[in-house]
Amino acid sequence: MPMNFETVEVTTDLLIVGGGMAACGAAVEASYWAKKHGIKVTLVDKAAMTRSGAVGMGLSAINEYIGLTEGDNTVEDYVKYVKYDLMGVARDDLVASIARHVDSSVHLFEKWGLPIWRGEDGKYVHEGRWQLMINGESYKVIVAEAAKNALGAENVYERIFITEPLLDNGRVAGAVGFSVRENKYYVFKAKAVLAAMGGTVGVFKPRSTGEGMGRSWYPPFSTGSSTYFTIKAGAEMTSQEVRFVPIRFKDAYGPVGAWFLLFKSRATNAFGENYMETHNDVLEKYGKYGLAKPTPANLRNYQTMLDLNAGKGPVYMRTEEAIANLAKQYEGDEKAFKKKMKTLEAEAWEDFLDMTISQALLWAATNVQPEEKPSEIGPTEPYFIGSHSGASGAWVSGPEDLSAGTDYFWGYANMTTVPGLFAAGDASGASPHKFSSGSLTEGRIAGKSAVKFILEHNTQPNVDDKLVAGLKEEIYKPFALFEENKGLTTDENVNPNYIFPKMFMFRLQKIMDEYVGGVSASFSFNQTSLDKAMELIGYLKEDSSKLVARDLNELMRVWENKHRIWQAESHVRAVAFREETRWPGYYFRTDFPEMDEENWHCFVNMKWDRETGEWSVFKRPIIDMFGVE
Amino acid sequence: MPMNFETVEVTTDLLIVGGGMAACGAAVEASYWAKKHGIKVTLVDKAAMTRSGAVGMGLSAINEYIGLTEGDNTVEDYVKYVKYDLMGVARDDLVASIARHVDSSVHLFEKWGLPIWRGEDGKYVHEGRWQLMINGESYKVIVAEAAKNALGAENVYERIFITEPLLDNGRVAGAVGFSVRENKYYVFKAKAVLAAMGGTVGVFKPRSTGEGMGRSWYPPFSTGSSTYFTIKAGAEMTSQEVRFVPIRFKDAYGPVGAWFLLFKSRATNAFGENYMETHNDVLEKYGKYGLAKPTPANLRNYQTMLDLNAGKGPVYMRTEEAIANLAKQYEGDEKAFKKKMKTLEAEAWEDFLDMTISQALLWAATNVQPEEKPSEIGPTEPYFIGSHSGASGAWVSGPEDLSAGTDYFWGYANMTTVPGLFAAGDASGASPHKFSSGSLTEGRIAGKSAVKFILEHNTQPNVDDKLVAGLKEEIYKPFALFEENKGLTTDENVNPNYIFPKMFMFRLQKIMDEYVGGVSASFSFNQTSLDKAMELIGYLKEDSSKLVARDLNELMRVWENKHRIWQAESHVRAVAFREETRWPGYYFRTDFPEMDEENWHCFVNMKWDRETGEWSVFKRPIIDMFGVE
Amino acid sequence: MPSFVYADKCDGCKGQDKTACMYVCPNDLMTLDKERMKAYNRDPWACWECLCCVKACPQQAMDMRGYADFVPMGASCTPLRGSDSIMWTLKFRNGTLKRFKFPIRTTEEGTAVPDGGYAQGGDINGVELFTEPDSLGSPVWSKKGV
Amino acid sequence: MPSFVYADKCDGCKGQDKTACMYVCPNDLMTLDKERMKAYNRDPWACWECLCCVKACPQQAMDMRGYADFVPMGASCTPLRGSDSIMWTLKFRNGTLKRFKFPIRTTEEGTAVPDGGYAQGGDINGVELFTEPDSLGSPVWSKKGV
Ligand SMILES: Cc1cc2c(cc1C)N(S(=O)(=O)O)[C@@H]1C(=O)NC(=O)N=C1N2C[C@H](O)[C@H](O)[C@H](O)COP(=O)(O)OP(=O)(O)OC[C@H]1O[C@@H](n2cnc3c(N)ncnc32)[C@H](O)[C@@H]1O
Ligand SMILES: Cc1cc2c(cc1C)N(S(=O)(=O)O)[C@@H]1C(=O)NC(=O)N=C1N2C[C@H](O)[C@H](O)[C@H](O)COP(=O)(O)OP(=O)(O)OC[C@H]1O[C@@H](n2cnc3c(N)ncnc32)[C@H](O)[C@@H]1O
Ligand SMILES: Nc1ncnc2c1ncn2[C@@H]1O[C@H](COP(=O)(O)O)[C@@H](O)[C@H]1O
Ligand SMILES: Nc1ncnc2c1ncn2[C@@H]1O[C@H](COP(=O)(O)O)[C@@H](O)[C@H]1O
Ligand SMILES: Nc1ncnc2c1ncn2[C@@H]1O[C@H](COP(=O)(O)O)[C@@H](O)[C@H]1O
Ligand code: SF4
Ligand code: SF4
Ligand code: SF4
Ligand code: SF4
Ligand code: NA
Repeated sequence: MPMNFETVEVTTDLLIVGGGMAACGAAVEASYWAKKHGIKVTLVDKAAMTRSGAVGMGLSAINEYIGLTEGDNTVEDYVKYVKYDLMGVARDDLVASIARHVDSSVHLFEKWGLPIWRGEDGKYVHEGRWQLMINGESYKVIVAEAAKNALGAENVYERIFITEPLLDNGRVAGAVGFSVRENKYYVFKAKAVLAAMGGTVGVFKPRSTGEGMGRSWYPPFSTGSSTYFTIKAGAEMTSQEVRFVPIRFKDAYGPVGAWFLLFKSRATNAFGENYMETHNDVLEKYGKYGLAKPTPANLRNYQTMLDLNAGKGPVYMRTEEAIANLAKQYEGDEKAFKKKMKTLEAEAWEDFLDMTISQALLWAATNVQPEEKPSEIGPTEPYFIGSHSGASGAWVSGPEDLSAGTDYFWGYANMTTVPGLFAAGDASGASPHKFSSGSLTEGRIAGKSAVKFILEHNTQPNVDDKLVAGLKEEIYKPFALFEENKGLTTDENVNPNYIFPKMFMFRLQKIMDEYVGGVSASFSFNQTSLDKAMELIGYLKEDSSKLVARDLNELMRVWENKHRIWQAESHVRAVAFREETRWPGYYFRTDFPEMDEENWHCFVNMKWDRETGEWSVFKRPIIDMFGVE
Repeated sequence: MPMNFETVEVTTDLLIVGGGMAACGAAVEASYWAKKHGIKVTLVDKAAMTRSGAVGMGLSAINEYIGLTEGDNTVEDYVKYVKYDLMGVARDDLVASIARHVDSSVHLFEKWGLPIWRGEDGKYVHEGRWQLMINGESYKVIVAEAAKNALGAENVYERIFITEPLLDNGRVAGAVGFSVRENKYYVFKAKAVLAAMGGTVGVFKPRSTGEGMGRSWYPPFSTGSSTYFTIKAGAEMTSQEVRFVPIRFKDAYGPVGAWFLLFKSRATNAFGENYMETHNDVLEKYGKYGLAKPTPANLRNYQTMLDLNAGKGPVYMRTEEAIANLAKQYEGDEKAFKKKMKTLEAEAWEDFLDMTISQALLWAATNVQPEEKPSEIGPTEPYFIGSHSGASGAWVSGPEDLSAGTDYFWGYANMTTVPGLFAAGDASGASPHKFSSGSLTEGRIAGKSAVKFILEHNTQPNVDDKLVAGLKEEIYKPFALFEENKGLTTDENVNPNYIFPKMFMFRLQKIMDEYVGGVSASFSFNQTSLDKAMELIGYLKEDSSKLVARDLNELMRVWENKHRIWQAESHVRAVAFREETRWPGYYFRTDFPEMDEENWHCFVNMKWDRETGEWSVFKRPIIDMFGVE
Repeated sequence: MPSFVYADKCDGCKGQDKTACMYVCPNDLMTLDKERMKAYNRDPWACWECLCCVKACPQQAMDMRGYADFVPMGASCTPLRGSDSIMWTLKFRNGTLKRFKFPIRTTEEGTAVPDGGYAQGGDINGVELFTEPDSLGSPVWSKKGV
Repeated sequence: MPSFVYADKCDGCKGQDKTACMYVCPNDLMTLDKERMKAYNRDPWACWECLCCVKACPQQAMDMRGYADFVPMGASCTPLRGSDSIMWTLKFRNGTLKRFKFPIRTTEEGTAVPDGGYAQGGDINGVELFTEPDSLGSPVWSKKGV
């Protein structure tokens, strides 16, 4: 590696970090208000927006649509669904804030060109109560196109990996990062920044060991930058204990939603039993949450895990039965029956081909035709994702009309506790079940709100040049360390003076897997194992100063890991603090195996102090805002 | 790779395949009888005998010593210990056959130069009832030296990987293999062959994911050649269901025997409880086996696993407590106390440094001093090893004086059911707890017996030249396949037309782990999961024809995997056949969770038919031979 | 899958600055070997198999082969992406062939208008987003009594 | 662990046909790069860390570093093997140093005599192994009544 790196400075008003769903929503929305008020919006993405982030492969459903105009549901219905799904722990204001706008975004998608299924009655085809079926192969292409058209190409910086926030006296001042394609160090100076860098994958050991490690459910390129960026800026975080463990088709992690909801499939264990029936009794322990319909996602997992832990696996999605049931009504009319079967077959395959292509290949490679035989499902490894059925992320202000006068409001919707720093999508916490549509919508809310903040704080923050120079050195240190040490041994792969990011990641994943309730620990842990995890994470953090890289791509892997480990640490601190088991199926604290509504019906929040480097972990109240209890 | 390979033919009388403990015993013993009777003995090892096999790193204890002359124990005592440890399933004749000679071998070790600890009374220092402490860093160096001195250097072929047995009308006729250093194909023609290629590692997914995969408890170079060689020769196999799962210090797999037996340490869980006490009640379910002292190894595991599965881990070896207890008697006398502490410290570290160096490094890397704090222990992944506390291997004849007149005798001690093919050490089954000393001793028994066979069948078997040529082509096919296909894609690592042995191994390990009760399945399975395993192993076996290699080392990895998969398949067939759970702690059949003494107090044996390629699996009776019931 | 590149078909996107596959990969894996003018996936272990690269390749020079560590060999699943639809060809291990065609967009490439044609307006201090209430079809919900 | 080779210390065993490390590795990992005349471990993922290679190296050119995927950095554990004893130097992560010396054999290298000096004899059809009963110190046990 050549060792000289040009410094490129970009000064803007609003900096959007990330180019995924939330970022695109922010770009579309903020560009409008910015133009109106003479403000500059810049977006920076580590990848190419057209396919970056979790929706890059496509999706086969839009999972948040309320149907307000259609009169199908109310905002309160959605708040109730979400809060109950999270066992009572969600922010009414944030969930409502997104829900009241999300249909508007979905309608925009359709105008932009996204094919949303419509029935013969002209209405959207629902997968489930809140879910719409789409032909979503190009979902992200279309959304990114609208965002770029709004921003103007000159305001988009791609292939720049943002490493660190810049601050001025507690107010956000921008961000720094490096190009993964050129020898260029980027310094973005801004009056407000939106963190929208997605969720965190790869904290826990995956189920696969070899090449297939890339086949995570959520993308391997969601590497914790949102978490790192907001924590390091000094923002208060919430729900870092709420990891998400989806049930998926085994190995290739194809989605199950369409099978359960659209195809009305059952799942049965090795003994033919339906665990949702045989373990119906355990739901009662969880009071109103356990009795909610649909059963909260973690409790559905719990029911599966009870079977798996008892050695009653494999658990199968009964695709053959479901398809037979759906086609039954056409029996007798052979032509209609055949046609229906053809349609169902195409729908089943498209569900995978639109969003988990590997699952389609795995079916073909094992000669599976879903109408002929069932396929195995099971829990994946844990993920951190504030937008789906997890809830980890930054603690953000609610909108004024909903939250003013409560502890949930401090001036700007979706602003973190750091002035000028906003968060949306996976990056913001306590407002789960946003999915693609909600994330984009939350980006819009944050984008508009950030413009308002800028108008009301229209000065360019100061950025210390020496600090900026120090960060540059820090960024490229892994190159220098490699060059200094590589000659010591005859093979650069084994050297006592440095560690490669791949091995570093394995080390983190093993710690988390074994001591913090990953797959091999059956998602269980206790205080003793958490203490051990903290000891080992401590060593690992120290050793992160010995990470090395040989090219820009590997340098990105270094920084991904430096980010990822903060998600790991904050998770450990949060689960250690919450002395109960509220989300069995996501994790089990064996030393506090019961839900404790009296003491723990609250948020667990935390903060890392920029001055002292100390963490604090504390409770925040759950406020019932709209009579949804 | 150049594509021409010289064929080297070696004609001998007795061919010893392997150079480990059993092979060295055979070499020493057979050489004597061979010289006496004008017979030629040849040994072939894939590695260099001085450090090859499981004892290459060294050992810190000899685990089978009876103390016959000392009058400490009787042969019957050992038979009882072993049979009860295996829940009633072991061959009295084989265990006795080894036990009656093993002290003689240990005495030879001492003469050869192995430092065996002696107390102030001049007697051996016992780790436990059957175990002797040694300074065993050079154990294998010394044993191999004696073996080579017996054989003569000209009769030793090193760095030749044996792939396949040769047969003549059902009688063994030799073996073929390839040099891993030169472009040479070897054809060994022999009148009798001893299979002594050790056990099988790498069938199940290891606990570690990255670089640390090499850190298996048993060596990664024990790759199932014994199993493959004997099955492919048509030999009847036994106890292929009896895998071994040792409890070891976590991650680096340091031994626990010295801690439990010599240092009299306890192990406690995260809540300070001693699982051997709190789960004492479960032993009663296993009748006389459960009540035996010491508790059978699998039941000790079971007790640990009950805690681990209940989320009560980590489990700790209380080294600090054990050392304090041992030093206590010197309290008051500071000098004596300090000296004792120093000795105990050195003994503790030597235990690792002699046989699991990585564990010593791991202690240093985590600042562990055993006198200061406890260290974590836990079950490893499953292994196949007929010489330790597992029992899988070939079904061999007992010695005439013990077994004649029973189903356990067919003419030659340690001969398999294939005329002229002998097995010893890990390669022979149903005679566990041989360990290093017993394996060497069994090699001696087999070596002598093979010479007797040769004298009584002193004709050179015929070997079909066309078959030998075909095997050569088969051996090197992975090179040809690679050359033909590598140009198809721009990166040789991803090509649809072939598979590398590393990925092949991962694929096997994942199947076994998930469906046949590896670590992530908590050692549990049932018929449904076994059926799935067989389906996937079937695909994998078909795909083995697409294995490729780029150099001789990788070609060895190809063949290791072609061997390993037969161990996997025979295990699946055996556990599927035995419809009970006899060894909880090694594995759990959740569809037959209880021990069923009435129907399953028997051996499960199996055979692969060379003509038809069909497997048969069947029962063999357990005979009480010496009144040890 | 990971993705791979057929050596004979890849033309390195004719030596352009950015190749199509490199341009698009969300995990920065596709790399151009400038000497051979051929692209390759530099880290198959990190590949999500999103096939963004395969779909983007103008030469149809790319495909995927199932993760070697758990996908049995011999099957394939190949996309051919057009401007308004995508065609999939699936080959099963046992030889069965299937083809599927799905729509991917209803508008012309490049024409996504941010406001979607909805009426723009609103106030930076209000709750409406810029296309609301038009894009919503109803007024924006708020707390009862606000 | 895995083992590694210090570039400045390895002399490729002076270009001999077999280097000491290559000769000894039970897993066939140590390899000589003939161009540089330096050895290396060709597959650290398959290394058992038995240190047979490290102990055998005449130049003390080898050492091990803990498996990067689970051993914290900064510690070392280095053997120095002589003809009758081995010395271990342990460096802890926190800097603590420990040294241990253990005997490894009581005879001179090369002198292990197969019969160990015990009386040889016996019959190919009998149960005694060639050094028995002398090496056993008592008659060979058999079934009662045989
Ligand atoms: C992967 C995946 C996701 C989903 C689903 C299945 C699968 C297989 N399902 S189903 O399960 O229900 O099947 C959903 C579904 O069907 N329907 C739905 O609406 N949503 C689903 N999601 C969830 C949504 O995708 C998700 O909620 C949103 O995408 C979240 O949006 P956002 O928070 O913006 O994250 P992003 O991943 O889209 O974007 C992140 C961006 O950040 C960039 N980035 C990251 N780090 C950066 C750094 N350091 N510097 C610079 N840029 C840096 C990324 O490049 C990207 O642009
Ligand atoms: C690895 C290990 C082993 C033990 C222990 C701890 C550890 C960490 N413990 S503790 O757990 O209790 O701590 C023991 C202990 O302390 N005390 C004891 O007496 N025994 C212990 N063992 C068990 C003994 O080592 C074991 O019982 C014997 O070694 C078994 O002898 P044998 O069956 O001969 O196997 P081998 O591994 O020694 O030799 C195999 C040989 O075959 C060669 N080979 C393999 N495949 C080949 C092929 N295809 N072609 C040609 N050659 C081909 C090998 O190179 C080797 O020469
Ligand atoms: N069994 C189920 N019951 C109710 N909702 C479900 C079920 N499975 C999935 N979903 C929902 O369907 C959508 C897609 O599911 P998934 O494919 O699991 O991400 C999400 O909104 C899930 O919450
Ligand atoms: N993940 C973390 N959690 C808490 N403190 C940290 C973390 N990483 C670094 N620190 C502290 O932050 C300060 C700066 O650390 P670093 O950025 O790693 O140089 C030091 O006081 C570290 O101890
Ligand atoms: N807790 C125990 N009780 C009795 N014997 C044991 C125990 N642990 C190990 N051993 C025996 O000690 C020897 C070495 O043990 P290990 O280190 O577990 O291989 C073997 O003979 C084991 O069977
Ligand atoms: S897009 Fe296709 S043609 Fe272009 S460089 Fe990539 S593989 Fe080659
Ligand atoms: S399949 Fe996706 S992740 Fe893999 S190389 Fe192609 S674009 Fe990148
Ligand atoms: S034994 Fe030592 S000096 Fe010889 S080649 Fe190996 S590392 Fe180099
Ligand atoms: S430590 Fe052992 S396995 Fe590893 S390279 Fe050295 S001799 Fe080979
Ligand atoms: Na793993």
